[in-house]
Formats: sequence, structure tokens, C-alpha cells
Amino acid sequence: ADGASDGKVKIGILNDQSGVYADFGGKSSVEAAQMAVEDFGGKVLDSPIEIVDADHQNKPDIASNIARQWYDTEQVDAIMELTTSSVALAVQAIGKEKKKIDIVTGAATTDLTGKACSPYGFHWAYDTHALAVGTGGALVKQGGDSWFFLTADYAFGYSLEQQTSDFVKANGGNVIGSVRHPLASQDFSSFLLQAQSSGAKVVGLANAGLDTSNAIKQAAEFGITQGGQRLAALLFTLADVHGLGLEAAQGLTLTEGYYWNRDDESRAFGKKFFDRTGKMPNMIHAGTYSAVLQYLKAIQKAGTDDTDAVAKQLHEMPVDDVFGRGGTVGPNGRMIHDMYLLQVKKPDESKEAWDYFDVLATIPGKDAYIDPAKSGCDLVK
Amino acid sequence: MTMIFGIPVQALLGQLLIGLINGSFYALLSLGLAIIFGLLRIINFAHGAQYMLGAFVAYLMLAYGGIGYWPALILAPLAVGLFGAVVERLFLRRLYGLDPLYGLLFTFGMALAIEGTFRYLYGSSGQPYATPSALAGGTNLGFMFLPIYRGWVVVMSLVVCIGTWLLIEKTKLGAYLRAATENAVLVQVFGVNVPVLLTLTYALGAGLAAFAGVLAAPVYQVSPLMGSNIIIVVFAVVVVGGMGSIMGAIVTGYVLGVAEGLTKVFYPEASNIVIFVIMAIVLLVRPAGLFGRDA
Amino acid sequence: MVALLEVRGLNAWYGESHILHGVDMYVGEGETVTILGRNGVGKTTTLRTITGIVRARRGKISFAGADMMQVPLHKTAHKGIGFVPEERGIFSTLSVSENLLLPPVVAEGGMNLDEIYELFPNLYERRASAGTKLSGGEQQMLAIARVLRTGVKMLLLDEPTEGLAPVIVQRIGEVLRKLKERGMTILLVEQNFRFASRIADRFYLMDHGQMVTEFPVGELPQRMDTLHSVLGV
Amino acid sequence: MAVPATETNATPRVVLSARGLRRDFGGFTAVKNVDLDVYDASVHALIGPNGAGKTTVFNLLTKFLQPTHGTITLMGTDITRTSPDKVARMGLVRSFQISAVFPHLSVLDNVRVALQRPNNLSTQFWRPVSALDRLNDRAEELLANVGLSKERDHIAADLSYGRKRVLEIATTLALDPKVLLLDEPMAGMGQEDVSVVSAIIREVARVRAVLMVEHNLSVVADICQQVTVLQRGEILAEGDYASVSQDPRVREAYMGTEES
Amino acid sequence: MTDITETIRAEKSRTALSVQAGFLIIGLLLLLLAPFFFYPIFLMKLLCFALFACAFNLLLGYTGLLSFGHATFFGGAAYFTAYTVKTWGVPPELGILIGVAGAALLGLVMGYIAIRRQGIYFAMITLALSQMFFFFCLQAEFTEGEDGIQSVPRGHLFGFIDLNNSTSMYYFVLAVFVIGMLLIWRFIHSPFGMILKSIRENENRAISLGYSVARYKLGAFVMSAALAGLAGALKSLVFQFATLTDVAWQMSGEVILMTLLGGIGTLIGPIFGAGLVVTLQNYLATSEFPVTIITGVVFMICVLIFRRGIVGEFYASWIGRKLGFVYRR
Ligand SMILES: Nc1ncnc2c1ncn2[C@@H]1O[C@H](COP(=O)(O)OP(=O)(O)OP(=O)(O)O)[C@@H](O)[C@H]1O
Ligand SMILES: Nc1ncnc2c1ncn2[C@@H]1O[C@H](COP(=O)(O)OP(=O)(O)OP(=O)(O)O)[C@@H](O)[C@H]1O
Ligand SMILES: [Mg+2]
Ligand SMILES: [Mg+2]
Repeated sequence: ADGASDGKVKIGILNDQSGVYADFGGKSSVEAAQMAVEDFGGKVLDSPIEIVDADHQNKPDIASNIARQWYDTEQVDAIMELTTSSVALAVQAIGKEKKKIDIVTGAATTDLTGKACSPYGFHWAYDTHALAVGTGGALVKQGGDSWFFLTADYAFGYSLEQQTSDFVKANGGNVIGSVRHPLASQDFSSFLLQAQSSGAKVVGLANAGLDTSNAIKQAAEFGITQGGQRLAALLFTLADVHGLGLEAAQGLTLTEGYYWNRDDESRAFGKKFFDRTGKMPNMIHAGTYSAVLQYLKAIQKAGTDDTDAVAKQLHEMPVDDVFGRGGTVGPNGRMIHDMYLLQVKKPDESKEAWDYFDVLATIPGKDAYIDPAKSGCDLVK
Repeated sequence: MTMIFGIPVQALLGQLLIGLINGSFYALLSLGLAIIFGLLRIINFAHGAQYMLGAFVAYLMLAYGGIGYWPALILAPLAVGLFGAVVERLFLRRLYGLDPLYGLLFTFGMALAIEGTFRYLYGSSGQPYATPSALAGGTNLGFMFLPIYRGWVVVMSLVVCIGTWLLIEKTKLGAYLRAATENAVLVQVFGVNVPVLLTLTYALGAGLAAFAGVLAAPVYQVSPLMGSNIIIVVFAVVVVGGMGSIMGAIVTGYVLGVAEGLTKVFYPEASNIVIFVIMAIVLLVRPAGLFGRDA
Repeated sequence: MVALLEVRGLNAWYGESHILHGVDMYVGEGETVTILGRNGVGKTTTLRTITGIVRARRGKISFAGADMMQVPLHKTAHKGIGFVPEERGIFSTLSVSENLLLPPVVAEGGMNLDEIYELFPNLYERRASAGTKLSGGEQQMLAIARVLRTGVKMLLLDEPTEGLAPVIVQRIGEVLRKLKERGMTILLVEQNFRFASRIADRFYLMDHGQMVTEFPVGELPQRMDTLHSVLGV
Repeated sequence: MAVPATETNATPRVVLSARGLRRDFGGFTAVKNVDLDVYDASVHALIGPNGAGKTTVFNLLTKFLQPTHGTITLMGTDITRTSPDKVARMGLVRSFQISAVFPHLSVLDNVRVALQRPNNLSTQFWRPVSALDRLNDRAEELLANVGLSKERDHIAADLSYGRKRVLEIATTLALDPKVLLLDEPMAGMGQEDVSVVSAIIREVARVRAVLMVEHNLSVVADICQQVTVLQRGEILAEGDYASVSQDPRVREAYMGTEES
Repeated sequence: MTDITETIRAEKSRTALSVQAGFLIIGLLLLLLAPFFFYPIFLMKLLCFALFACAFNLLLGYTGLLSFGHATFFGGAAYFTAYTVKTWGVPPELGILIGVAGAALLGLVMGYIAIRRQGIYFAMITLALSQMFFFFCLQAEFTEGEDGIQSVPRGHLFGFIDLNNSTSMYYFVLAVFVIGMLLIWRFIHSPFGMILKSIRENENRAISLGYSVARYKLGAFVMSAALAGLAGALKSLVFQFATLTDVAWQMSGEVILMTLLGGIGTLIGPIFGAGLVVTLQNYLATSEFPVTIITGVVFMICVLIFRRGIVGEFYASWIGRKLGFVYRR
């Protein structure tokens, strides 16, 4: 069966386009996918490539409904992005059952390539482990050796805290204390006071989205950074920094898999993306671009869009694009690539719009990601 | 250092103060809710959205009009109040006399629509808003570092709450308002222009929410979601206080703010539900709420 | 006599149901007129339509020369009409004195507080308590007292004696007579025929949304038969 | 119908009694020191000027309000601390000063709702409504007694005021109460209805105790055996109508000097 | 005279009955044939939400209690079923029963607290309590946080019907749905339902007739919760996961929207409402329109000019009345 099965290669971008994670990926991810298609030439194996997208509204049932319909009746060949772990896990399970490819760039959980791994499922941009290694490990090496955690009080927060502490300790640092705050707390001052009085050098924010933004903003108010403590956000991207403003965010440390202003190549992609969307890409956008591109390359190489053949290529082919330079894909579906430890600039150091980060360190992919053999994925023997 | 339950007294004082700051927002918001409910018999689900609007208007004024915090403190509530007036004139007016649940549902829809619009236009990660320079920095109170701005929030909310209470309980205008809730037609027959009164009332409630929003802008991230996060808690505050009295709404706001603050120290995991737990207990013991009149 | 209130061909509806079918009546300046009629014939509706509460109406209402059909509800009082509703309409969230002071004064010549309290000592006693904590009779007094302050030219009273003790009924009768002496124009709706007969100058008898007959108090003895058959008195 | 129980007894039986009843509202005492005995098979009137505390006494007796002091006994059982629905189940049923029907149910259904509980047909959620059809005969009988047969399928809200009160009485009687408390049953009624209701009350009181608040003195004179006059929350006079109405204090406080 | 009116009335209700029966049969036929025309998972979702909305309406439409916390029962049952089926390996039918029982228990607790207040207070209290339950689910171990309980096996019904086959799953869901609807119907038209109705009409009067109003309300609340749980339990098997979205307050809002759209207090209205909302959400997912804004605006429009909902408007319309339907609220 050579060529595209139905005369067309269709890729679905399924993510949150109107809810809390809309800035994380959102419509801009669809744009990134479109860019990849154009950069690839618009056709693969002489068949046109089509991008479809849907807003899952952060509801797994809607996502699941759409994913099934896409796979079953609309000849969608692969589904990508998949922000929010509940959605990603649900869609990956469907892909596994229906033998269809999914590439996750939006969700963070390591389960996707661990106990919930699928022969057709790939995890592309980042995961909680990589964030923990980046921020936890690398920061200790920079002198941040005592930590206090502000942790969102649910599984995601615990696992971020847990994984990060491990790397802090493994690198010779120690964890002085932690406090768990409820999800969507508006006010962090109580917790920040506790962090302040702990005297830790680094205050780790094991939470996400608005919670992190609010904590950072209020930390500035209470003079945490002026007092010599360092803030480290464990899941925070360029888009969030933009929303917070440099005034409040300055000095913050975080880890991303991509930064547009890192070198010429990334700058070129960033500018192109900016012209189309009005914002600079973060690792989810760039990751989605990379995922689509690699998927098309895999079809090209396999000479067919048959799932097994393409999945085989995806596992074997090295990744080499603006996002996943020198990346490889593990047997569990994990795309392994370098991560960057970034620090937010002071307002007067920022030379242009969106010039937000200093790159403090590069974390090699093999350090950043779990060794597939130890991932708990039963595809790895 | 003196300790209470293993916590230094000083830290405790600090946390009490912080609780009071939180309580300031609860008080302002539950006050507005209570006024609107008291006079219009509408549970204003859009109250959170109006709080958010206040913050956003302040942000937009700054970003697009160069209008700073101080003018915004007056202008944003006015703008949102005006918006409220329009909403009341066009829509809410048609719901008077119906089962109050329709008012609840309408404002619920309105909250979704407003929030959705802002999310659509400005994303959900929020917008920056700096503390006005006159109130930047902080003082060391000995037991804690108090950002000056936070102190300002407490003072302002107290002033506004008490002012509003006096307006409603002690003035003729307030008497009209209270009478109109019970029997608008009759008050109108007596020669009072009730429709205008009701419009003003809703505008006042919305304006109060917006005022809280502007106060919050330098502290919390200005985000389309900031309202929906807080509104449910404020509902609980209102239930605990009981809808009977304006004063009840204010006092309960502060008290529960402090209660929540203390929970954050002793048992932080429960701090988001402590108000709900208090609500359940109060309901079991005193169904009308702490200050409620109707048993 | 100059007609202060004049109603011609008045029709009124509650939703789909047509209640008033062409009411014609007038009340002269300083006159006391009573509308009699069985339950549900539209007496209350007549008053509510005159004040403008019922707005689904057609016909002609003029008061002191003004066309009341065009006047918005909140201007009725300012034209000089005071209304005491059947259900009394005391505000529970207001104290007795707040209730009393609520209606805006629309013209000179109303009573002052002292006069009112003199007339209704009960109200003085309970002035600080909540309006609806009063008993039924006390509430009725409050409802009447309330409009006396405002200086209106004409009172519309809807069954002021319903549910009241005989002494109170007498007292209210005295009050109304006093008001009449001061020149107040009164339109009264009553079921209590005996009470009405002691203060009214003229009667309308209402049935099926129309005034079926009209007669001065002097003709009362001749009309007893009609009243018997229509009212079952 | 129940067997007339007391006719053979020489002394009439007290079914409802209150001792030292008092109720404060804030600083204001609405009812104080009220002792009341209601006898079986009689009509007892509670009269008094407006604000005397009549409705409050009703609320206390039926437990819609809690007394500040005093005890209430219903057929030998102390009900001072019993809940209002329980009291109703024990046979003490009231009507309200403002008419109380279920406005959007049919007249027949209004009565059937009342019949459901004594017939143990109120909690069955697994049976069809037609299970209630066996209450129809009794319901129709009750409606016939009060002259509402013609309106049985009307929606209660459509009835005139007077008819609503009549319906309310029929509903109350459906419970076959031992003691009936009626708050101004004739208020706002036309003359025809007044006579109908008087007759009904007289009839039902043959085997029950009725306590009623009423301002229509001719009705009181006509059907009440016992009269208690309340003033400012206290009992001013007690006895049969003739003696009470001669009492100068009652004439001054309540009835006034002229006949009205 | 009365005889004639009575015959007319009887005549009318007879046509009404046959018309209604006709509709019912057509509806059932459509549902039986639907999987041949529509995507089964979509239909199953629709049925689950329809049942959920009808359960909710049982409380709102027939006892006048607006619960803003019904997601608790829907989502709670979803979690219980998903957990027991996945972790304990109980068969699907037992899993569903456990979910329903759990929801009923939650209903008992929430109801016990909430029925102390009426009207909008009741709404606010249920909202607050369900928010509490949301936080519980967020933090509890067994719900697996924001990942949710994933990959729940559908298993074999009664040990021999393979529910992984989407057709058999569909007919299973349809059967449960029909049973649920019958229960609701029976419940509304029962002696108990009659008392509920009278309580809604005049609570004080009901008390004075000797009914312990609180207990009746609580009973209705628990039944509504149990049926909502049935819908949630079913949904967790259909989609094979249970997640936080099912217990979030937005879900409570959605079910209100469904009921409002379809017609509060009509037996079948919520089915239409659910159908519309589910379709709309699916449609909006792939359109340019922002979902929340549309949802919000639909809410506003409904309340302002469409209060009776689709079915209610139909009943109240000329044709509806001709066919013998009554809409009264
Ligand atoms: N709000 C309303 N909606 C619909 N119909 C009404 C309304 N109010 C009154 N009616 C009907 O209008 C008719 C006239 O009522 P109205 O209150 O004017 O009577 P009334 O003569 O004052 O009687 P009563 O002596 O009992 O007070 C009655 O049949 C009544 O049922
Ligand atoms: N809930 C309450 N709070 C405060 N005062 C009350 C309350 N209920 C009644 N009262 C007061 O108690 C007194 C007695 O009232 P009640 O209603 O019992 O009078 P009543 O004898 O029934 O009068 P009427 O014949 O006018 O109905 C009144 O002065 C009233 O103001
Ligand atoms: Mg009337
Ligand atoms: Mg009374």
C-alpha cells in the first residue's frame, strides 16, 4: 500500500482554544502546524496535506468524541498537540485501540511514555521530568542549593515537587520545606511569607498557569527576590512571562525546550511565527511545528501513510529541525532533545519586544528525559 | 519567641493581617452582592465578571489611554457601573417579578459571555498591572513585611463598606431602595421613580465589584478568570452572613477572610474549603446565617 | 359640583382576561364616593386602573384637568392622587416611622407627624418596630396615615375596614369624616355597607366590570331592594 | 365519619389547653399569661382588637412559633416542643389568615393531597397517581359538604376569594382533625359564603373542637359557645357571647359603642 | 351541562393521550434506529446527558429546587464506577450500581445541609458544596488528579454481552436510559410526586396538613442525585474515563442550560436540551466561534425570551394546545 491511503494526509490539531490553556498552545499551535505543512511543501507522496483543528474546551469527553470521529469517519491520520493530561491520555488510549498516531506536545505527564505508553503515541515537546531536571538540577549547580516549595495541592503539583526535589538532592542541594496551596488560590501572601521566613535560597513554584503568575507577582510585592531569594517556576513558558510583564517576572528561573532568541535559526523561525500570530512561539508552538514536520518526513520516508510504517519511521528517524535539533525518539515514544534553563531579564536589559530570557544552561536531552528503559513503558524490553 | 500551637506569635500576627486583606475583597464583593440581591432579588452571578471587568478596565485605560491607577480607581467603577446600568435597563428589568432563579441564570450566562469575550480577546494568562508608585514598597512592621499597597487595600475597603452601609441604612434614598424591593409598584404609586432607582442599585453593585477589581489589579494577575475563581467563595460568604443585613455581609467578609488566612498557616491544604466547611456548619446550627433575619 | 376625577368608557385587562367593560364615573371635588359590589366584580381593578398600576387599559381618565392616561406611574402621586391598597402594602424592612415618612410630599397641606400620631396613637407606640410586625389593624392605620402626610387632593381607599375590629372600624370612620371636613376628596371601595353608608355622599354599584347604578346617600332607603339583590346584604 | 365521642360524657372534655403562654418579639411581648381551654364538640371564638395577639396565639398553639414560656397540651400530650407537621399529624390543624390553597392544583386534588397522608399514600413513589383514585369518593363527599362539587375540576387559583376559603376548610376537614383552628375564616367573604361557612363550622363542631378568630360578631354570636377576648396579649374576658358582650371593658376595648 | 363538559374533557385527554403515545413510539423507534445513521459514541453521550438533565429536572421542575451542584452526583458516580470497574474489576452492571449508590449517598449528605434554605440560597449552597467535592476529587488519591481515571474497561454485561462492541454498548445505554426515564415518569406521577407538587405550590399549607416538608424534599433530592449518578456512571463506561470536568461547577451550569433550553418542568424537554447542547459543543469545537461566549449568550437569550424552552414553547403553542398538551409553571 504505497502513497496516502485516501489520497490525502490529514492531521488534526486538538487542543484548548478558548479556556485556561489557550495561551499555552491554542490557535497559534494550529498556525505552527500550518507552517510546518508549508515548509514541507504542502504535499507528501503527491497527496495534499490538510490540517484540521478543534477546541476540546478542556473536556475529555468532547476530545474523545472528536478524536474518534476524526479517526473513524474523517480519515484523520494523526492527532497532535493535546493540551491537558486528561485529554492526552484519553486520546492516546483511543489511538492505541484504533491503531492511529498521536503526538502530544501540550501535556506534561510522563505517564504518556510510561505506564500509558502506546506504540503509536509520541510525546514531543517536554514533560514534568525534563522540567524538574532542568530547573531543579541545573539551578543547584548555579548555587541555588536550598529549596522551599510552593506546591499546587494535586497530583500534578506533587509529582513536579517530588521529581524536582530528587534532582535538587541528587545534585547536593537540600529541601528545607514546602507548603501546599489549593488550586486557583488568588492570594499567595501567606505561603510566600512562609517561604520567606524559611530562608531558602530558591523558592520553587510547583504549580501552573495563573497560580504561578499570581505567586510570582505577589513575591515581587513582598520583596522576596529583593531579599536575595530566587524564584524558580517549574512549568512556565514565554507566553506566561509575557502576560506577567518583566517588572514582576524579572529574575525568575524556568526551563523550556525552546527559546526563540537563542540563535539565528530559532530567531528566524520566531520572526516568521510572529508575523503570522502576533506573538513569539513557546516550546509548545515550536514543538507542534516540529512534530508535524517530522510526521510528514516519516510518511515521505516510509512511502506510505500506513500507521505501523510511519510509527516505525518516527521511532527510528533522528529529529533535526529548529526545535528538536539532534533529537532522537525512544521506543516508548519519547522525543529526547535538549532543554534550556532560562532566566527572565530585568526590564532594562530587554532590548526588544519579547526579548525576555537569558539562557543560563543547556540540559542535554539524555539527562533531561527518563531513560526509556526505566520509563515503565511495557513496549521497552 | 512566644509560640502558639507551634507557630511564632509574630508569624501569626502577620497571617492575621494578611487574612484581613483577603477579607477586604470578600467584604467588598459580598456587600455588592447583598445590595443587588436585597433590592433586586437577583443573585448576581456576573458579580465576579464585573470584578474582573473593573481590573481589566483599569488595565485597558493604562495600556491604551495612559490613564493611571488613581483616575482608574474612580473611572473604572463608573464605567462598569454604567455597563451595569445598561444591562439592567435592557435585560434584568424584564426578569423582575419572575422566579428569582431566572435572574441567577441570566447573570450566569452573562458571566460566561463576558469572561469568554475577554478570554477570546486577551487570552487567559493575564495582563500585568503595576502597583502605583506612591504605594509601592513596604514597611517592616517588626513581625512582618507589609507592602504598603496591602494596607491601602484594607483602609479603602473599610471606608467604602462603611460608606455604603450608611447610604443604605441611614438615608432616605436607602429607605426608598428597601421599600422598592418589597413592593416596587406601590413605591412608584407614591411618586418615586423606581425604575431609575433599580438601575442605580445595580450600577452601584456592579461599581462596587469593579472597585474591588481595580484594588486587586496590582495584587493579582489581571486575568479573565479572576472573577470566576472568587465568586463561589463569595457566595459562601454571603450564605454564612445571611442576606438579611448589609452589615452582616461586610462583617462576615472580613471574618471569613481571617479564618481562611489562619487555615493557610495551620492546615494549608484545607484553606480553599474552609469557608465551605464553615458554611455547612453555620447552616446546620443557624440556617438563616449569622446575621440573617428570615428564619 | 366640579368633577375632580372623571372616568369615561374605561376598559382594563389582566393579560387575556377583560375585567373592566366601560366604567363611567366621576367624583366631585370634596365629595366622598363609595363603590359597592360583590367579590370579584372589578372594584379593586377600577382603583388600580385609575392609579395606573394596571396599564392594559383603554378609555378616558382625567384628574384635575389632566389626562391621566398618559401619566407615568410615578407621576400619579404628583398629580394629587393617594392610594391605600387592599393588601395595605406595609414595608417589612422599614420601621413604622420609616414607612410613614416614605411617600414623598407632593403638595402643601398634608398633615404633619404630630397630627398623625395623635390620630393613631398605636402607631406612635410602635413607631420603631418593623412595619409588618404590626397587626392587621395597625397596618391598615399605617397605610392610611402614610398618604395623609403627602398633601394629595384625593384618596383612593380599597376596603379599609377589611378584617378590622369594630372599634377600629369606628375610628377609621371618624378619621375619614375628619378628612372630609378638611375638604379631602375620597373614593372608597367597600363591602361593609353599613360603614360606607355613614360616610359616603354618593354610591356606585358595580357588577361585571361596569357601574350598574349610581345614587346619592339620600336615596338609600329606596335602593335597598336593588342592593339586596346585587349584594345579598 | 368518626363516632361522636363526647355526647355521652357528662362534662365536656378539654382537648387543647394552654397554660401561662407567653411570646416575646425582641423587647415586645405579643402574648402573655394566656390560659386557654378548648372543649371538644364546641366552637370557641378568640376575639379582640387588631394586634391583640390572636394570630400569634394561633401560631403558638400550632407550633409555627415557639412560646417563650408556658405549656401546651393536646389531648393529654404535651406538645410544647413538637414540630408543626407533627402537631398536625396529631390532629391539630389550622387555616391561615391569608387564604392557603395549592393554587395550581385542581379543587379535587387540593382535597386529595390532604387525604393522602391519613391514608398512607404520601410516600409511595413507585405507584401510579391512579392509586389516589380511591380517595375520590371521600374527596367528593367533602366537596359536596361545602358546596364545591360543581367546581371540582377547576384550578384552585381560578376560584373567587370566598370559594378559596371554603376549599381551604374542606381541605382541612379532610384530615379529620380533632381540633380545628380557623383564622378569620369569613374575612373578605360575601354574605352567601358567610352563611355557608357558618353552617359548615357548626356542623363540624358537633364532633370536634373548633377555635376560631373572627371579627364578624354576628357569626360569633351565632355559632360560638365560648368566647375569649384578648387585649394587648392578655385575656380580658371569657365566657359565652352574651356575658362577654355585656362586659363594659370588652365594649370599650373591642366592640365600641355603636353597632357596626 | 356538566355532563357535556366532562365528555369534552375526556375526549380531549383521550386524543392527547394517543398523540402523546404516538410521539413516544416514534421517539423510541428513532432511538432504536439512530446508530445506523449517527455516530454511536455521540448518541451515547447524548443519552447520558439527556438522562442527567432529566434527573436534574426532576428536582428543579417538580419540586422547584434549583441545584447548582448536580455535577457532584454525575461526576461522583462516574468516579466510583470507573474506579471499581478498573481497580476492583467488578462487572459493569455492578459498577453502575455502586456509582448510583455513591451518588445517592452524596445526595443525602448535600441535601441534608442544603434543604435548610430555599430558593436561590439553595442554589448557592449546593454550588458551594459541590465546589468542595470538586476540591476533594482534585486532591484525593483514587481520582488520579487532573489525569483522571483513564482506560476503564467496559467489560462484559452480565458476563456475556461484550460492551466493547459499540453497537451493544449503545443498546445497553439506550436500555438504561429508557429505564431511567420510566423511573422518572413513575416518580413524577406518583402519590409522592403529588405531595412534592403541593409543597412547591404552598409550603406552609403542606406543613399544616402534616407533611414534613424537609423529608419530602430530601427524598426528591436523593432520587434526583441517584438518577444523575446513573447517567454519570454510564458515561464513564461509554468514554472509559472519569475526569475532573465531570465534577466541575461548569458541568452543573451545563445541565441547567440543557434543562432550561428544553423546558423546565416538562418530562422530555431536557432530552432536547441535552441534544442541542451536546451538538452545539461538538459543532463549536471545530468552528471559529468561542464556545463560552456562545454558551453564555444562549443562556441569556433563553432566560429573556424563551423561558419555557423548546418543548415548553411547543406545549404552550397553538398546535401544542390543540394536541392536548398543557404547560403550566
Ligand atoms: N392579577 C390578576 N390577574 C388576573 N386576574 C385577576 C388579577 N387580579 C384580579 N383578577 C380578577 O379580576 C376580577 C376582578 O378583581 P378585583 O380584585 O377587581 O375584584 P374586587 O371587586 O376588588 O373583589 P374583592 O371584593 O374580592 O376585592 C376577579 O375575577 C379576579 O379574579
Ligand atoms: N414576628 C413578629 N415580630 C414582632 N412582633 C410581632 C410579630 N408577629 C406579631 N407581632 C406583634 O404582635 C402583636 C399581635 O399580632 P397578631 O398578628 O397576633 O395580632 P392579631 O390579634 O392577630 O391582629 P389582627 O386581628 O389584626 O390580625 C402585634 O402588635 C404585632 O405587631
Ligand atoms: Mg378588591
Ligand atoms: Mg391576625
